[in-house]
This record gives sequence, C-alpha cells and structure tokens, in this order.
Amino acid sequence: MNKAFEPKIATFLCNWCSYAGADLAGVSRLQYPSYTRVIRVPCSGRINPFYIIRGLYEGLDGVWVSGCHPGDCHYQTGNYYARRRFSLIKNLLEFVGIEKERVQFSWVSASEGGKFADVAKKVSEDVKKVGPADKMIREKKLYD
Amino acid sequence: MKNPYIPIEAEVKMARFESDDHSLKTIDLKFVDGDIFDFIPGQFCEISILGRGEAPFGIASAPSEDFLRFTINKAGVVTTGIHHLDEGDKVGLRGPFGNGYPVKLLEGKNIVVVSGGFAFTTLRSLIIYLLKNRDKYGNITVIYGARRPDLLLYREELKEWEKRQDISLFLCIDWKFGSKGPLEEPAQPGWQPINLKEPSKTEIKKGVKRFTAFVPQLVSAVKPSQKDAYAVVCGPPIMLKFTMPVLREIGFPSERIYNSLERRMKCGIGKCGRCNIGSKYVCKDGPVFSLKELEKLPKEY
Amino acid sequence: MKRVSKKKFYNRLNELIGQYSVYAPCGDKIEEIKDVSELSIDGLLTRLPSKTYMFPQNEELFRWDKGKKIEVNIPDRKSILFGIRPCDARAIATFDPTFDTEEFPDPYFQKRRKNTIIISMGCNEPEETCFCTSFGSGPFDASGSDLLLVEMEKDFLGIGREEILELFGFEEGKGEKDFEEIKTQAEKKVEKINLKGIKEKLDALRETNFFKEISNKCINCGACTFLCPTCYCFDIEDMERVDGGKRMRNWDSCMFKIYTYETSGNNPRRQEELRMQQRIMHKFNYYPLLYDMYGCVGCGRCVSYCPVNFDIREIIKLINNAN
Amino acid sequence: MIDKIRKEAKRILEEGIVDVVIGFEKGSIPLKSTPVFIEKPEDAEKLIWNKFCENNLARYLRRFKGKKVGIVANGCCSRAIVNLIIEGQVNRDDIYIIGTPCEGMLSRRKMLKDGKSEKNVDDSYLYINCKYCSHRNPVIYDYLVSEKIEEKPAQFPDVEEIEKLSPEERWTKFREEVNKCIRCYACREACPMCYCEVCFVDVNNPKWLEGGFAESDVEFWNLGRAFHLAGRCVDCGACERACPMEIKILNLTRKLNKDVKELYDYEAGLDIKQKPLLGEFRFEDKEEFIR
Repeated sequence: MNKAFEPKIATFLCNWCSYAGADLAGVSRLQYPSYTRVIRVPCSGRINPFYIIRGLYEGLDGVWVSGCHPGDCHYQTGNYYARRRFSLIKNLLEFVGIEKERVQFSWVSASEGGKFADVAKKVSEDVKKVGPADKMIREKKLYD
Repeated sequence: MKNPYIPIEAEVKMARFESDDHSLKTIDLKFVDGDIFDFIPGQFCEISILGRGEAPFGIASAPSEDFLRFTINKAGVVTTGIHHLDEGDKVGLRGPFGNGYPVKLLEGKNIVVVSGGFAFTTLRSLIIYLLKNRDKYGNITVIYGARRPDLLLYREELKEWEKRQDISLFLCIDWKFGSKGPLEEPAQPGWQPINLKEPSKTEIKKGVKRFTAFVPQLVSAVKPSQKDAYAVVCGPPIMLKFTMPVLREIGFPSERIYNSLERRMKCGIGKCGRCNIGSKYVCKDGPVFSLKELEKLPKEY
Repeated sequence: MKRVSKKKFYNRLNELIGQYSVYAPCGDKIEEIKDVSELSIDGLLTRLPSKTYMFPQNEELFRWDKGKKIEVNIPDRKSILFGIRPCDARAIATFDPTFDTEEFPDPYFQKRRKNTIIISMGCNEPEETCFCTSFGSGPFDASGSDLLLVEMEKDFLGIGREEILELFGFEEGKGEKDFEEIKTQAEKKVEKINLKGIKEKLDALRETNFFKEISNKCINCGACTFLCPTCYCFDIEDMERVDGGKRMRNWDSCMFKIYTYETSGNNPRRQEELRMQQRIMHKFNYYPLLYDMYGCVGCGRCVSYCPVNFDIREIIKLINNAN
Repeated sequence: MIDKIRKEAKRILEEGIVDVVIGFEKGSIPLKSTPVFIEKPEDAEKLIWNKFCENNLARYLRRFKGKKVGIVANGCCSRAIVNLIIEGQVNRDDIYIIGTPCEGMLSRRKMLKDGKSEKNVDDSYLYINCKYCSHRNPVIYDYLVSEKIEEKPAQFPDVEEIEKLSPEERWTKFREEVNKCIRCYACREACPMCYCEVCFVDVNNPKWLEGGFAESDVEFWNLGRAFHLAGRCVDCGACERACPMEIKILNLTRKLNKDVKELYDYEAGLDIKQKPLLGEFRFEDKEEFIR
C-alpha cells in the first residue's frame, strides 16, 4: 500500500442543522477533508445505534453522527433521546475494543459552517491516525 | 453427478403487471440454453435472483406452451427482486419440483376446479392442459374468485373461456371500495349478487358467470355435481378452510378432493426440513395432496 | 482381536497427515490437525457434534462473479475423521437417507462422505447423560465407523474394515476378554430407555394435548438442535459481495419461529408446542416411519446443554407413561 | 423456606387465586433445577428452592397471557417482572409473586469441572452476577417466604478489570469469547426481556446481518443483542447460563448496566412507576463525548 490511507467515514447529518451547516461550510468555501460520505437523516434521533454497528460491519473506517445542539431539536427532544443511546453505544463499542476515534458525535447547528469544517477535519484526522478499520468487518471480496 | 442446488439460467421474455395496483407481476421465462423441461401442471420451480435468494413458485404455463410462466405477488425480498425484472433480464431456475396434479387419474372424469386469489397460477396450467387434451376429460367446471376484478389473473384468457362451451367458468369478487363485511349487492356493475346467508338456495341463471360472493359460497351456489367428479382446490388457507366443508356437503368424498398446499421452502428437494406436514414433505411428496392423505397427517396445514 | 500399540498408531496417523486431511477433536470442536500433538481427545464428547465436519455450519453451495457466472467448488480431498465417539459416527449414517437419495443426491455431502474414513473411539467411561444403548447400540458400537478403537492401557484394539486396520498396522493379538469386560462395564453405566413401540405411541399422542402439556418448559432455543449430531435442517441464504456473491447453506433449527414463517405472514408452527412436537416427532416417529431408524443416537448433548433441563429421556418416559 | 413456598403455592392454587404456579423442581441431571408448572394443588410438593435455580422464570410469563399466574421469584426474576409490567407485556394483577430472597446461584459447570459437590462448595462458585448482586431481595412480591437479607451496593469489578486493558486486548478478549457462538439463540430465548415478535437477526428487510457463522456476524449479533438490553437488563445472568458454548455474555450486559448506573443512576426493573431508560431523558445528561 503505497497510496496514502484515505479513510471512508459514514456521516449522518441531521437535516435541520448539521446538513445545513455542511452546506454553509461549502458555500463559505471552507476547506475540509473529503473523506466523509454524507447521509442526510431527519433527526439525530433517527440514528439507530445499529447503523453505527452496521457501518463498522460493512468495513467503514469511521462513523460520525452530527445533530442539533440540545434544545434546538426541530422535533423538540429528539437529540436528547439520541444522546443517551449514543453514549451507551459508544461506550459499548469502546469496551469491546473498537478504537474510540472511529465513532464520533457532534452537535453542529445550521449557522456553524466553521464548526462543521473543524469537526470534519478533526474526525478525519482521528480516523486517519488509527488507520484502516480491521475489526468486525465482514468479508468484502470473494475473488482476489 | 447432477447438482440439484445449481440454478439454470433463464431469460425473461415477457414481463407485465397483472393487477392495477402492481402487486402481481407475470413473467415468462425461457432457458438461455436448451428447451423447457417437461413437467406436470401443479409442479413448482425455485426462481433465484442471485444475491437476493430464491423462492418457490408454481408454474402457471402449461407443458404445451413454449415458455414458463409465473405470476408473483410482491411480498418479500425475492419477490420484490422479481418485480424489478424487465424483459431480457436473467434469473436462475431450478425445477420442476413436486408431484403436480394427478392428471392421469383425472382422465375420463368430470373436473371441478376451485381457486381463490393468485393461487390460480398452477390451475391455469391445469386448465390449459385439460383443454389441450379435451377429449380425454369430462365436464370441466371452474370456480374462481378474487377480491377485486383486477386481481383475477389472466383476464384475457378468462374472457375467452367464458365464451367457450366446453368449460363452465364461474367468477366471483367480494370487495368493493369502502365496504365492510360481506356484500349483498353487486360489488361492481355486471357482477350478480347471490344469497350469502343461504348460498345453496341461490338460483344460478344460465349464462350468468360473474358473481359477488366469496368462493365457498359460490361453490355452494353452483353446486357442481360430484358424480364421477374430482375437485381440485388451491387457494389461501382461509379459503381452503371454508371450501372443504362445502365440497363435502355436495358429496365429494375426501379421496376425490385434491389440494395444492404451500409452505415455506428453501431447498425444494426434501432436505432442508421445514415444509413437512407429519412425515410428508410438501416439496417432495406434495404440493398436491388428496384430502384423504391430509386427513391422515397432523393438522398443521 | 486386532491390536496395535498407541505409539505406533499415532505415528502412523502422523504419517498419514500428508496424504489425508485429518480432522479430530480439538477442545470443543472438530478441526483439521497438522500434527498429532494438537489432539485433545480426553473429554468424552466434543461439545459440537460430528456434523460440524460432515455438514458444516455454513457451507458454500456455489459462488458467482460480477458477470453472474456460477462456479461450484466442492472440496474433494481424502480425509480421516479421527477420535469421534461411536454415537457421533452412527449419527453420520442417519444423514444418508436424507442426503444420499437417488432422485436428488446432495453432492456436497456425498463427496465428503465418500472421501472420509471415520475412526471412532470407544467410550470406556460413558457419561450419565448417555443413552446410546437404548437404540440397540452401545459405547463400543462399530457400525457407522470404518474403524473403532478400543483404548487399552498401552494399545488400541481395532474393530472395523480390513484395509483400514491394515493401513494403521494392526496385528493379530489377544484382548477379547479384556474387551468384553470393558464393554460390559461401560454398558452398565449407560441408561437404557424403553423405546419399544414409541412410533405407535407418538401416533396416538399426535391429536392429544400431550405436547402442549409437556412443552411449557421448552424455551425454543436452538441449543439442542445445533448440538444434535443428527439434526440436519438448513437454511439457504445469499451473501452479496462487491465482486459477486455466494449462496450458502447454514444450519437452521425447527425450534425457531422464523423457520416455517411464510412471507404471507402465515406460520404453520406458530405455537411453541408445535415446534417442540416437530423435533420429537421427527426423531422418533417420522424417521422410523420413513427410513426405519431413529433420528437420535443417544449422545446426550441435548440433555447436558439444555438451558432448562428439558431432558429428552424424560420426554420418552412421559410418552411411554402416557399410553 | 421450601416448605413455605410449597404451602403458599398450594394455598393460592386451592383458593383459585392463580391457575398455575411457576417454580422449580429437581432436575434430571445432578446440580440442576428445572422449571415446573404446577396446576394442581397436590403437585405443589414438587416445588423446591436451592442453589441451582438458575433460570429466570419471568421468561415464561408471556406464555400465560390471560391466565392468573403464581411465580416463585427471587431478586432478578422480580425485577424482570417489573420490567415486563413497565413495558406492557404482562399485567400486575394477573401475577402472584412468591418472593424468595436469594443468596446467589452456583455455577453448575464450574463445579462439575472442579469435581465439587453440593457439600464442599464455597462462594467462589457463585455466578459472577450473583457474586456482585445488588438486589437479592425481590423488589415486588405478594408473599415473602423468609426474612429479607442484607443488600450490597452494585459492584462491577469484573467489568472494571476488562476496562483497564488496552483496546487491542479488549478486542482479542471479545473476539475469543464471541467466536464460540453457534447462533443457537439460547441467550435470546432464555432472556426474560428478549421477547420481540421478530428478532433483529431474523428480519430480512432491512437485513442487518447475514445468517452465517462468520466472525463479523457473531460479533454483530452479540453486540446487537446486548445493546437491545441497554437499560433493560436485570442482570439475572440467564443468557450466560443458557449458552451451550459458555460465552461470557454477561461481560457485555454488565458493562451496559455499569454505564447505565454511572451515567444515569438507573437500574432496570426496580419500580413499576419507572420509565424505560431510553424512553426518557434529562437535560443534564452527560455529553462530554460529543464535540
């Protein structure tokens, strides 16, 4: 592997805040690594923790979930519920030995284009630091 | 050694939706290499879409036709995959499996075909087979019902059969938009109501072929003669449950009622173990059983 | 009686590892060994049954590449299955009528079966969960194995096919008397359950409430069926990959709700007792009816590993008492 | 204690308070007790209570919907009942709980391995969750068979030990354990809280994971099942005891219990009025891990 490691990061963005934040980052011409693969969701509360496990199972190097700041949820309380689930799944994955850098969470509002770019940079750096995922991945290829 | 797990490649020659709501799709298949195998009406094939899985479907075409026809309801993963198929696409096919209808036994006899919903597929195969060998068989009565007119399969052919003299066809529907419970009035214009409480008292006028009723009630109203006749029944479990007593009432002994069953299947060759009723495997020893055989087996169907 | 010293036998086995793939108990499982030193046959039964070898937990039926071109690989290699117990060896024979049929032979099973020499090891010290003698068999039953070894202090006594005995250098020797003694001692330890007429008894019980009454305890997990050496139910599943896919055959269990669940939502065996009934009937009614043999060999795994101690021996006794 | 259980079971059956009593009877193999369903008062003599009543009887409650059920329940069983009531699976009025304070169950397999018998066994043979049990007395009951015993605070030294390891070591440990899995789902079926009509492994749309026995699949299954018990696990250990392959499933569920306790000061199944952990929130819930 001579090529520099380019991680793949599944990025779940809340439609009402982080997705708009990403948009703003783009419109403002802010630079951040392009390793993220964005999936728009209606709310961070939509994230089934199984999505995160499934992401790792599919061989992604990282999973990043971003939603609205507490109190700002479009559906009033979705992110509060999500917060409990996230902390439990994060701890559980860490407990079984998945590097903690692989699963990341953030609150980014629609006006925080700068924060979005910053977090994206940090997440990418973190994932890059721990290297390609090698745990829990299902067989990817049959033929060499 | 022939490997029974390997599907043979077949091409979709025709694909069309059968019902208005696009829940039923008919596909015609031909093998990429070679001709179609010989089979008996009532047998089934395992259609596989590589990557999605495979599922058993009854063959709806007759052995005399040069394609294999299947009509498939969209329900699960494989059937959804099949619904996405277009003409020219390839699928895998294994078969034919099962015993099929006892066409040899039926020779020289009158035949009553009772069917409900999209279970009509294998019966189409049977009816076309019977019509092809018309001189070998006695009277043919077909009673077929579905929820709505558009859920009746093969409507072009049904229209044709309605006109024919050598087959008496009775159709029924039982569903009308916004209605709850059984219908006493026509569900659609042209569909005659029958007395639902005491269907056997309904007088069926000659030439009337379309009714508003459930299948068991229509059977009771039509009263096909049991004399020298065999009944072939295929339909959803609830229809079977109510049709059997009606047929018995008319006087069909259980050894002259044939029944095509369905079960969850995986292998189709009597190995994977799930489709058994008692010691019989529906895939290998069935799917067609006489009621007499079924009575001997546990009441699991 | 043919006999050979243990040392000589193991040396010979080691020599054969090049020519044959040798599978033997390693801890809980039966695995391929590269050297005799990896063996661990001290325990009586491996936790996982012999079918893990003959009928693996998941087995590839075929695979396809991007162009959907199908490719079948059936391993074809001479192998030795060494060190399993006689009950496990006989269990392999119970697969034959299902997988070795004339109409639809199963090439995966057949090939492996044909290529395998089964060397089983008699049980000098059967466990209390064993009930193999109930099936007219016993801890030293050689049927089902190509060679049955009887462990003596320094030697193995061998019962089995001539050419296999020769392969391992067995020589004529004494030992009948010792063997008889070991055998009677061992057989005494095994519980014998009355199976007479169980098929007819089950026929009579089928329409009654019997199974509903006894099955409350069963939690419908698959532990018994997965550890059973004679249970062969399987599921066929496709696995898609970026460059193709494969169709796999995985173990399945009649104990699972999903096992008979049809797409329409209809489930003929929705109730727990029906699933339990299926397991018992399959082993003691359908199998005798269809193939004239029991679908059980009395290894006792389901007895010792059942989470709720739903003892198949007790069920048979209940069946006997119910009539 | 056994006498009292029998007497009470007999009484409630005779007086028609319940239709069936779920309890334990002597098992068919040594060091094992097995669930029993008593319907006739005279059969109440079969009931026993000892150190080998290792199943969680609350698992059976859903089978007797519409019937009045008596159940012999220790701490964890009663907690499971509470949880089932909270989740609307059973009705409190239909259940008559014969509470049995419990000093822990003994590990049958460990005893057999070491050749111990009932007589020469000590507390080191207790199941791990029994050893650190924080609710030895039933939390709800209609009848208590003996004096309540002293409670200890919840402890998780076993989990802490694993937490101290490096990620790689933890992963190896997890992998080693989980790869024994044969996916017989005994853990799921033995668990009183695993009652889903269709389990996530059985769903084929979305198909969360494949049906094979590959490492990744069994890892997904074990993680997924554990996570489904977050804030619901009553730490009865039925899953681990049921596992024919002796996988240490409790490592995962106890880790979750520890987190739940530390982060939200929550323990499952203590009070009928409790709300499910993931069904409520507090504004001040911790969120340091979120950027």
